[in-house]
Amino acid sequence: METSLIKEELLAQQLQNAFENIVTEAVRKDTVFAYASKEQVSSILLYAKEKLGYKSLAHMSCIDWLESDEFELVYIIWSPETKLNLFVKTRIDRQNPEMENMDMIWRQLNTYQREIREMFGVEFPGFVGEKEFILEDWEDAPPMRRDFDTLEYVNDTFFEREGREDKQDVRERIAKRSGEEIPDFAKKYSRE
Amino acid sequence: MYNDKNAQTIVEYIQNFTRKNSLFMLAYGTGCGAIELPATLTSRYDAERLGVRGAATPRQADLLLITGYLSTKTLKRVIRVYEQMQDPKYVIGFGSCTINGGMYWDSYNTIKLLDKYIPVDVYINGCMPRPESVIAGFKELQSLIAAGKADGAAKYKENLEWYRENQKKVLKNWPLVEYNW
Amino acid sequence: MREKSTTLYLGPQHPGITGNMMVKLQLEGDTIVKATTHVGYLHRAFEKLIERRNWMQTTTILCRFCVPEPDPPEAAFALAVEQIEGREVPERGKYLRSLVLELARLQSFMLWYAGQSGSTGLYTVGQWSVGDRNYVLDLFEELTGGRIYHMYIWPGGVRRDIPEGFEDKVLRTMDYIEKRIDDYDRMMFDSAIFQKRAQGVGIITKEKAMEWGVVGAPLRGCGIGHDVRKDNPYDAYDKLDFEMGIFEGGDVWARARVRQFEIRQTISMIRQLIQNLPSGDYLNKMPNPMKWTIPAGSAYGKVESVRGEFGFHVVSDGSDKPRRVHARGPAYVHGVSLLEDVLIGQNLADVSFIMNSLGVCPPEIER
Amino acid sequence: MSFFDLKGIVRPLIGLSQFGKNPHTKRLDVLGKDTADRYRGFHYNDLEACIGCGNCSTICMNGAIDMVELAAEFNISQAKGNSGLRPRVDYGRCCWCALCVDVCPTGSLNLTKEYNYVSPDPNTFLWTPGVDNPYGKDQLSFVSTKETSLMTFDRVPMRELDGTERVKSFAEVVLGYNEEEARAEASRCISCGLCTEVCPDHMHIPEYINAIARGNDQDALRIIYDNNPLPEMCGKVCTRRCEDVCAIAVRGEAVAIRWLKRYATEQAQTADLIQEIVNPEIKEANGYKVGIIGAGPSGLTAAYYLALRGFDVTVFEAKQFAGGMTMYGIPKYRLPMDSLNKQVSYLQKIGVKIKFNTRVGKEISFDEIYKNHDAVFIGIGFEKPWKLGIPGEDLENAIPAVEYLRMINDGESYDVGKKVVVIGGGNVAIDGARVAARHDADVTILYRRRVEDMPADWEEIEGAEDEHVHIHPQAIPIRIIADKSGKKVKAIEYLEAEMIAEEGGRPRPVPIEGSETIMEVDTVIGAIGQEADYSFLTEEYADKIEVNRGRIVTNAQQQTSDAKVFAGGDAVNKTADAISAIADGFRAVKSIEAFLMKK
Repeated sequence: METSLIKEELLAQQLQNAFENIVTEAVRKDTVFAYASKEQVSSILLYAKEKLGYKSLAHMSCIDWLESDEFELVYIIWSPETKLNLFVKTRIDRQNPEMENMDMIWRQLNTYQREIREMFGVEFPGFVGEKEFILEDWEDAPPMRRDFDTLEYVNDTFFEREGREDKQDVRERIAKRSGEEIPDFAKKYSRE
Repeated sequence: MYNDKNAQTIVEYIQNFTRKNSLFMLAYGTGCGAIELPATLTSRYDAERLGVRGAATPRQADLLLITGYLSTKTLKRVIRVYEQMQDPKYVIGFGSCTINGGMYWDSYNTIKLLDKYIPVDVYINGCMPRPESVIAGFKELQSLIAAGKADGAAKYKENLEWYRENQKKVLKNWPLVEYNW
Repeated sequence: MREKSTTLYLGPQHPGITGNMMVKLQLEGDTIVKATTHVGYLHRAFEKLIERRNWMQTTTILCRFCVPEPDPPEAAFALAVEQIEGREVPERGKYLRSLVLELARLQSFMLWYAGQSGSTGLYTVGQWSVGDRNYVLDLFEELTGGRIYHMYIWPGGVRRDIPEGFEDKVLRTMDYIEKRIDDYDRMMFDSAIFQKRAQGVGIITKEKAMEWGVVGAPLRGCGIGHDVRKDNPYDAYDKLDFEMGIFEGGDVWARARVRQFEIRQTISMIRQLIQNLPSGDYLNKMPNPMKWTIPAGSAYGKVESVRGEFGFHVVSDGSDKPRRVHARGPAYVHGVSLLEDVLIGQNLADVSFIMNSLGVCPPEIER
Repeated sequence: MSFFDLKGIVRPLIGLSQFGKNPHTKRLDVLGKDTADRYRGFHYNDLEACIGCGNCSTICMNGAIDMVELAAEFNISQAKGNSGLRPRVDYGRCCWCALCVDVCPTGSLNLTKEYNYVSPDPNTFLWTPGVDNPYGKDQLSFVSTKETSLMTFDRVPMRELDGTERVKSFAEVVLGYNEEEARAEASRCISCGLCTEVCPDHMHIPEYINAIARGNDQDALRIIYDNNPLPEMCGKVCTRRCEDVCAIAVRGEAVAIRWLKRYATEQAQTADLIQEIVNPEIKEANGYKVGIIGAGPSGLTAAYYLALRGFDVTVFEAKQFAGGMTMYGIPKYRLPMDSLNKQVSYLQKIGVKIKFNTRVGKEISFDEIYKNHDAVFIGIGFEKPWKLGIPGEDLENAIPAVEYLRMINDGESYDVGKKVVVIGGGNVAIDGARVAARHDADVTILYRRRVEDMPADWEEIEGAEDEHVHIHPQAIPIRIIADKSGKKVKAIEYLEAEMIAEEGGRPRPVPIEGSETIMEVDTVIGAIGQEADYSFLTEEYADKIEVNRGRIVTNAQQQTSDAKVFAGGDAVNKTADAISAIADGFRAVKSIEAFLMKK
């Protein structure tokens, strides 16, 4: 497997040479990761687009890492020549999420940024685009954030059909029938 | 027959007979079940032989198909469309999603129980319902109409307050227009 | 004299619109000067729901991403998971996957025939092609147990082996459909109405295409030959003999020609797949689905759907549930910013015609 | 293109070619009756084959499947290993993905071809498969097979020493799972919990297996110690009735619950480590004293949990080591001595006092224990072997198996000679045979019934066969023949038997007349059962504590007819395995606590 990653290693090296303080990794066939700081992303994307031929933006994604209080933004770009996917990843502060507006590099980023702004609450200063994209009259927290509990919202807002209240839990029933007492610390390993 | 309290008068009978045999359904694909509608209406299943065919605008339509889940954003439009439709009007709910939320039961953006927001005359089982099921649904609706039991629209008018209350629970910031049907 | 400008809302309830979405048009006469798309009528929050589903359960919700063609999402997700996990797919599994993907492409092409011709008023083609599409759906029913939602492609292979006598049925159906396509073409492509409506309408220039991220048939209709099946071959596509349809012009006509060419390629591919179907396992089985964890990592799995590149960005944090599954459908690119741009200067009557040719599929945009 | 395009106008007329052809439109009366053989329609559940494990309910991402109790008329089995619940499907939720079918361990849940249902009433979409559509049985389409199931029906094989290698020493035969194997095996479990009811001790099996599957071995150990203080012993020699009712075992091999427990316990190699990992909460001393007779599984269990609850516990053990039958009755290739001693020394660390070499009735009187303690627990076990009841069994080389095993385990030597016969079919008999095989003897087991009737574990029987032990089923020994000196065994005579089926009972061996056979042997080892020795109970107590048919009579809380005296283990229950003894001990702890704290 390792021997076949020549193209990928080359791209990783090229980026490494062009930028300081970035970490690159040839992960697997057709895939290269570049971890950069928030400020570097636009110059890396421009460099890859203009100099290395990564002309096509495949994807932009946002991941909520609630545990470390960060959002991870991932730009996936693709080159028609080398046919590699380059992932440019950066992490931004979750409390005050802001990212550079880049819809002048690729027009489609406009759509992605609109969605991420709405779903995660990440702001893109200087970005023009209608505020409402998918949702309408949404007053709650941005729904794709991990601390937004969709089930709780559903229970508060919508109805559920009656007639299913007599359901039972198999494990509880067995424990009750046999007199087993499951200690509290073990319950997290019980079936959901 | 004439002693039966539920028996229809001749006029009602003729009315229902004509209504059931020309159901114009509104071309509004509200959800994924709409993908089986082309198949239902075209040559293999040919729902048109039951008198079911498309209508372009709400005011010409008798039948509103809620083809699966309804997001809250669409619900707003559906209510509007439904209220614009002229009597007699009927609603068919497609698939699991309209009955108890279906596979989007825990989604923050779809309603779960359709009958809390607009009256539904027939539910079709499936996710999504096959054309055969859809045709079975049409037939069921026709028999309900013939028996004079498809009275969803009347129910809606009677219980408008209750429906409005439920609708307002999910639809914020929307001045609900009163139509003079 | 300057005509007064009108604002027109096209959709969400409109017989011509491709699904449940809305385009707000600024018109001068019947020429569009500004178009704004409004989506979100079909937002079901898949990506939120997947946070609550484990890996196995995720595979069954995915096909609902895009209704006209439910298999590419399954395949793209499976590819991404396989990349993270390093799971190998048996050869037969790869072939069966490609077979399903091509059959899905075929039925989607037939639906496109109906939509594209229907929006010019040629309803007969729609009656034929949607009626005949049922024969492909019958094949699906036999293979996967469902007409529309198959839930057939799993990480590691496919769910069930093909039933007895299935190969023959596929070949017979292909013979029939191949014959019928010629009829559709005579009806549609030879029709003066269609030709006049399609030529020079909805032009995307070559330069713009790459810049705006156009994919699939619209890209190949601009004379640029990219296809995920050729560029980054997945499943069994590196062993198949097929060609991309590349046509110049960038208008609706060119895009229609691409599809006209590729539906025949698809039929030939299905024949090749059936003829070369290897024996052996069809699934590299995952462990107990309730305890199936995927090592931490991320991947972008992409396949070529009928409308273009369909990708999934899958992130795992090592637990039994995906951290993030983010879909990128071709309509996401075509249906929002590109559509707004292409519609400028077009006729009001051509809106649904252009939307059909771009393959705008709202459920895929808002998920 | 010219304005007048003739071709463009004429070609579409091709549509007329379809004129007069037979349409492919389906007639309304046949509509919906020709679905494919694999169609995913409504569910059908075979109510009898279903064990109510609830796996379908767990996998359903739509929360469509509830486990519910059905009406009495359906006669749903409430036996152990069957939850008595059956799935009910909400078709207002179902998406027909059929994952429930693919994870059903028994294969009772399948989908049918039926899919058509329309109704004006949304409350009628709640169906109990198999009840609401009994006709579904004949319309099965998307079915669960072993091949397509997502369950793993094959167990991760346990690595063992080779048969010829084994007989050379007393090294442990089973090598244990390594981490990778344990994770793979643990992940086969579906966490239904049906097994916990069958376990006499109701161990929290799904929880600790799940902990192992998730890589938290230490949590697993903590969960195990919640109600079993001798898990390492159980992990090696438990009779594991849990595996008999495992949901996976209906169609495949049960999850190796015992080996997984063993794996978890291997994470703590010393007593100190056990204490560090388990880190139990020890309550403040409450001043009550409890005396425990016999340091077998039941006694040690009672001692451990009483100590944790703040009681002052003293255990009186007649022998040099603790463990009772598990120490002296189980050969070391199954349960190494270090393993038991490690567990016992952990108990001692917690505060259990054990007085070794103190036989009650000899070194200390029962009266003294009774008077000096607030409560007494008797866990003396069965150490006196039953007699074979055939002539010649008092000869020098005729020895009971428990006695033989005790001598070997104690390090004494006993020469069995070249040819050995073991009488009996239980685990003790197999143990005796396999130990003798390790002393280079040619061993034959004589058993009255068939091999499949043997009460011993099948793994043990297979193990014995691997070690070239001959098993002679349907053989009834009638006498042991002495040699010329009249002291030693020379041969054994037995009758062949045939199995006669009896009405309502299991087949009974009936000797075949004239089939007497004589086999020359050097040693006869008898292993047909043991009994308790109650000689320590003086008359005064023998009256108070009721003994019936060799067993102490207790109530469900292990209390004897003397309120202050509790009992457990082999001397009380008939199942005669270590885990039942542990369960008795655990139950006794609760009732001793209730009894004393109430005062």
